[in-house]
Amino acid sequence: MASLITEADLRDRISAFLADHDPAAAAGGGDAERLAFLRARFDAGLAWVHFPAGLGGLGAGRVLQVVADEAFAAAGAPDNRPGRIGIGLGMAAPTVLAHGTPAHHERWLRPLWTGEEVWCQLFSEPGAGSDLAGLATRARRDGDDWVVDGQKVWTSMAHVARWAILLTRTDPDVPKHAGLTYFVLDMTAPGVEVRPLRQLTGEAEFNEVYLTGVRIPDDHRLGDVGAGWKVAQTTLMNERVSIGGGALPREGGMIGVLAKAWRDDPARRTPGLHDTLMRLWVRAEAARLTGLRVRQQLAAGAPGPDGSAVKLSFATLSQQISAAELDFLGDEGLRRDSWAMSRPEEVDFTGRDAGYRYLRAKGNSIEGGTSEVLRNIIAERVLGLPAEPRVDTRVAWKDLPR
Amino acid sequence: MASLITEADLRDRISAFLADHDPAAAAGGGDAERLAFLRARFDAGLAWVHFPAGLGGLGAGRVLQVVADEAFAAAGAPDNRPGRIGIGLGMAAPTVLAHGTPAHHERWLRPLWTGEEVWCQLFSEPGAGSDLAGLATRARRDGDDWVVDGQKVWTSMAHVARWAILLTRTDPDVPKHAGLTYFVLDMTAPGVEVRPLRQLTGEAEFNEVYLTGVRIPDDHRLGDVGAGWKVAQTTLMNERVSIGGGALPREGGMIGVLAKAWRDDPARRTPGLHDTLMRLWVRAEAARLTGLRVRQQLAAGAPGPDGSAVKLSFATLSQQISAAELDFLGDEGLRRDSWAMSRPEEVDFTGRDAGYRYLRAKGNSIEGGTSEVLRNIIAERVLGLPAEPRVDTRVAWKDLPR
Amino acid sequence: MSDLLESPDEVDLRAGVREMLAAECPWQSVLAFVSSGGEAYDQKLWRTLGTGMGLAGLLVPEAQGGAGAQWRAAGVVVEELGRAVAPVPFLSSAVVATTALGAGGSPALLGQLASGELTAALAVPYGLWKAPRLLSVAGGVVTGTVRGVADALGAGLLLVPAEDGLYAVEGSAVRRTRVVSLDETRPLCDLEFAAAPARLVASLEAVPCALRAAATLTAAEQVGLASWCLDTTVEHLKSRYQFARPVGSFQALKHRLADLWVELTQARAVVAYAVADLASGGEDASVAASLAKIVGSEVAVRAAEECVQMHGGIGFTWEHPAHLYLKRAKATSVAYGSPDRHRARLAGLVDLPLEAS
Amino acid sequence: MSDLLESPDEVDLRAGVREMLAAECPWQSVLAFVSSGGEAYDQKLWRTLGTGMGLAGLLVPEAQGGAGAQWRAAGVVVEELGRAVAPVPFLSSAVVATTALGAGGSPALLGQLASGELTAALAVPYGLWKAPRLLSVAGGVVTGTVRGVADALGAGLLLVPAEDGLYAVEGSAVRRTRVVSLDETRPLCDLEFAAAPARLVASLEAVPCALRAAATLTAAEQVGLASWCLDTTVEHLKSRYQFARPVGSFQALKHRLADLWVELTQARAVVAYAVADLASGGEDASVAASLAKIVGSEVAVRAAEECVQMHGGIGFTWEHPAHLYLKRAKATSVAYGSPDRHRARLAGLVDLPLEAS
Repeated sequence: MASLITEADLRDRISAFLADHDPAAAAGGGDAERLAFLRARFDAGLAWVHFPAGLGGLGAGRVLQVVADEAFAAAGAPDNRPGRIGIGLGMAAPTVLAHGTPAHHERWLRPLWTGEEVWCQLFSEPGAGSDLAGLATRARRDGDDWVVDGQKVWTSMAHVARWAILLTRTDPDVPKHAGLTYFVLDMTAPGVEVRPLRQLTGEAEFNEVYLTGVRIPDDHRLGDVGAGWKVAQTTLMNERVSIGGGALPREGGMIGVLAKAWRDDPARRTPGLHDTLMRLWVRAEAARLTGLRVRQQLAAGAPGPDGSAVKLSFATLSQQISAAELDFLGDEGLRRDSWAMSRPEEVDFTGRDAGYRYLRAKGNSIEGGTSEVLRNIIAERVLGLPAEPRVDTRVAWKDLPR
Repeated sequence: MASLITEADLRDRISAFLADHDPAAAAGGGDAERLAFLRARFDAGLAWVHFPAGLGGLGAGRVLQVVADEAFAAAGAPDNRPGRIGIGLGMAAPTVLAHGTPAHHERWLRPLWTGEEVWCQLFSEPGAGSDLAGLATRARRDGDDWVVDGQKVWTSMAHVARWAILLTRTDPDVPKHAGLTYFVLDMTAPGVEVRPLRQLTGEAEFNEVYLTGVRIPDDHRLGDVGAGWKVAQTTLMNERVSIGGGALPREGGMIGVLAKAWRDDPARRTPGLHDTLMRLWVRAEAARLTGLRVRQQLAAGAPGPDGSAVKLSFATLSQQISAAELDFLGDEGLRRDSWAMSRPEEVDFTGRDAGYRYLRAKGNSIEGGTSEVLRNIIAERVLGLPAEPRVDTRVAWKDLPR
Repeated sequence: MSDLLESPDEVDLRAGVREMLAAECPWQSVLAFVSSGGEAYDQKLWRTLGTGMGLAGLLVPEAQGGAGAQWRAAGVVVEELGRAVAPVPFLSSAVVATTALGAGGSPALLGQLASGELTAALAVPYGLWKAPRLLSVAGGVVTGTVRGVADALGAGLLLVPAEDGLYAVEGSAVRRTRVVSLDETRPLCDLEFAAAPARLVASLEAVPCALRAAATLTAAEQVGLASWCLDTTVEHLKSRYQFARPVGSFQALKHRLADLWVELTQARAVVAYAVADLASGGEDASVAASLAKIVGSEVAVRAAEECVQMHGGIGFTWEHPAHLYLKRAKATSVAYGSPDRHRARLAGLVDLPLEAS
Repeated sequence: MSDLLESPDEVDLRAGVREMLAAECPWQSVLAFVSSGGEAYDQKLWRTLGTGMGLAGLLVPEAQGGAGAQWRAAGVVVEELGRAVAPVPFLSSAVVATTALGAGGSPALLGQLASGELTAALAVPYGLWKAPRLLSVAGGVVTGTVRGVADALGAGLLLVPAEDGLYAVEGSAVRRTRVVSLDETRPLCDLEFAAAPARLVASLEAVPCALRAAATLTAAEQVGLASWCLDTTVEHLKSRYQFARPVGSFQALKHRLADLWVELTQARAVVAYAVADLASGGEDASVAASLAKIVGSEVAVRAAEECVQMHGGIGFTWEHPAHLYLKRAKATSVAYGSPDRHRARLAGLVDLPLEAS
């Protein structure tokens, strides 16, 4: 095994790069300057340093990514707006890297990382949520192409995406996990229709995507025909890792909003609400420390299952804290800023009103794997408890009750 | 349908009976006087008035039982110590009545009701708790007798019982519900061994009962061979009805103990504990009102499923309230009266120390059907949610994994 | 002890209201109402319900043109309206405002309310749980502001508690600013009285009684709301398949719904007791009202939250009715005193004070 | 930021202690200890652990014959002792009393404690969470009572906080009355000092530090205790069949255990932080200690309660070890301040007061 890049090496390379490419000018310039800077950073292997050389990385340890990101940020360099391209960075890229051909890598990874091309994920369907492997979107082979028909849902960024990772059923006559195939879909192809999906907050972060006779060249397939479930595991595993989230200071998240409300408004305080506040503060701090410990485990190269605890408790806490805030605000909490349908690209838990937080938080236990599915995973994979009797794994997909 | 006895009729009969049988003398006399009074009450049909005439009743409506009990209590008459013979009254008697022969009725019901003969219930086994139908105690036919071998557990009153209702497996080659047969067992028969079962409070309310080559005459069978499950349903249905419990005044139960502790000791009060106290007070009062409503439904001849709510919430509440009491008492709550092994015949939730309540309450969600089983029953029978996939109902009992 | 069971008349009333609402107020029309966001309440529905069925005058004495019915009947109606999250001012006008006017209220006014042609709102914040802030009236005009009043936007008349009594102010004489409300099925508005002409219509005596009734009947509404959520969730889980099984066969969901059913069963008993106690003159009415409001609020919010969660993604969308119930549940939990406020009040009523006396 | 992961040395220490306890302190022997009800602690086990493994002096500086180890090591030991509900005075003597003596404590005394031959107990109630009540010493003797002291029954020395410092009193000079304790694995006793000879051994300075360490390390004990409960319950549910399925395949139980695992995972992180913070000198030590004691108490009680419940009838019997853990869990939740007390303290520390300042 080749020796890995050290932190000192990396810092040297970054310094050299920054000497050649003025970060401030790139940040202060227009889109073109910004993009040129990001492309150069990619080409220098300083984009995602744990990716292979030539594909934006240096084959370095994953730990060093933090070093690179912090160094560029400290230098005032423009970033690739990671909040906007999270699906590409977190899910599509590792999957393309692991299952794509060199031509795929060459075509897709650079514009993905620079943010020139936004990606979205076409997995969930109205009839296949928790049971993703039960999906029905059909892909049929036709010459060198595949023809796809079906409906996907809960697709964030679909309305601005250039590419999608797409999971389809290519063989309904075998058990459900065996009949899936994984593609990269051109979102500008004829037959792709994107409709906003309005959610209970009034806005539409997500979309429904209708696929009608959409042609995908076989060359855009990732992995073998029928191996889609295996390929999708790469995507989903990376989703779970990335949900571990950033390191926040104490009171850095939603609990900080509640704590501020409490401090700002002594007249609303009651003993009962104080008890609730303190219970939530403790749980939020416990969750935060757990997140720190998970990051230390990752950094030490010993990722454990504790990340599941982070996602599960995040959902519970965001719901409980936002509910407590409404309880604290009383009458004033019944006032919202707006019900207008907008198309936000990020969830803003600390900037909006209390009603938004309460409502939006309801999605945290549904999106990215419901809390129920997560509890099943913890019970079976972490604790080793036995699976329930399964009735769906040995029957041809087409014969399953639905 | 013959016209039922009216309340006025019943009151007349009771007055007439009391004119002939001095209740005060019976109560003040010895065991013999007391027993004579109770036997006379039985023979007058004033024992359980909804039982048939000749078997201690008048074929009256179930509602009128309250009238009779209150009238006798008001007159100062001795009662049959119902707390001691609850299993006989609540479970054995309705089963014997429904599935026994006239000879059975004649032999067993009167001494059961007067308390001369205590009954116990031999259903649960170490390997068959929630899954009662999976029980293993074997009964084999031998001439006019059955020979029983096995072990039963959680048998209250077994050490003082004269008779037991007993559920056995008579055919292991059929699915589990089909191979059961129901008997009345003479607890003095050779081969019956009763051992106290010490519980985490230190005492032993319950017993283990070992059955080794115990002979039961076929004449003591209730229901057909193989029909034991159906007969047991009568027993269990009556258990659930009887658990609905008596009408308590506000703060009549364990919550009253906690409320008194709170009132008596201002120095221990904190805002956090106050919130807990009030939440529990509210839930206890809600449970109490639910119990009253259940009684009104029963009295109106329209029993609903609400009784299940009473049992489930009783278990939860007794645990939460007793835990809160320990939290309130702090250091003082860590002192117990005794760990001595005694053999109490009743649970005394209001007379003992806080540690006893905390520990004993743990049993409330296990005994008489676990809270988990009760939730299944509510979900399936009340809400109509579908059953889980079953793997145990079509296989011969002997072939089931265990 | 109060009778906690429903009478045959009440059973009939419930069936009638439910049938009408099924026809006139399906959730699609509530969603359309909320999505359009312009109206104060559903006027067509209110005409059918208030005038057509005569429910506007349910609690108004027969002498004043009402039905002279009992609180128990109002409880049945409110519960059904809660099941339908119906956007009509029954609770605010036919219960709260009508009660605030009291026995001594103007017969003409009560008659107008009974007919359903006029609706009134008590000009207090929706979350009020103790004595209202009193406005000042001098020279026949009132000045001041009240924030966040329920159903005041479409009310013909606002009833203003002032130092020397309850005053009536024409809705048109008040500057009313619609609030973008968490619960748009019952929008709030801010009131600004700028020397608005006001006439004395009743004493303040009946106002505490109106607030007690408001808390109690809001709890009835919450029971109806929670019932809908539970029923709808159960139906969804029976028909939704994942992993080739109905989702309702998964035990973790079954147990949560069983617990919810227990809580709802208890709330039903508590509300029955509280409404019956209002009806009987109510020596225990304050305890019962607080109890009901606590238990009702908790079960409504929990039922609505479980309804959203157990519907999965679909329950998170605007096009599914679950959010209408979630928002109503959360808003009603604040209305007329949150559980936290009522627990504090209850502590005083049942001699379980936090502080040493 | 503190390192929240275990070092290789700590991993080794854990393995060593666990192995020893598996051999010398199986639950059967703890149950026998509790059932006999006579001893103050398991003396044979303490000799092995305290003297044999040298753990009595873990926190005593090397100069005084101890191991001079870090708090983190003590955390590992205490956690393993919690897993075994071991009836030994490690926490009370080798942690709390040793810390209370502080850096200025008599070297001879520390040496005796380090050897394990002498155990000491800080003469304060087990539930103490704020400054101790101070006894009066005059003319070299102390008089007064202290109720409910942990591990004082077998202690050779009692450390008595008095106005002018910490005094040592020989155990034999004190009237000690054993309390029938909820947790008989760590029995309490009442102390009556009747003019008992007392000698000044340290200042009171280190007492708050000792109490903070007590709360923090009790949380470590609770994490160990909860781990045992979770592990044991999982193993039971894998092997127990009902309805021809392992009971652990029932989803409702799986979900509850998943939630418990999340809570335990969090408690582990919090305790790691709090112990590391003690070790580092601890500017955040009071916050961390309160946090740990709250989270540890909650998870321990919940884990023990679920352990009893999920074992069904067998978990309710004396012959199964679950009750040993239940009683220890509940007692430790009171020890050194209940969660309720620590939440109130925390509110002050993090500027979230109940009252307006």
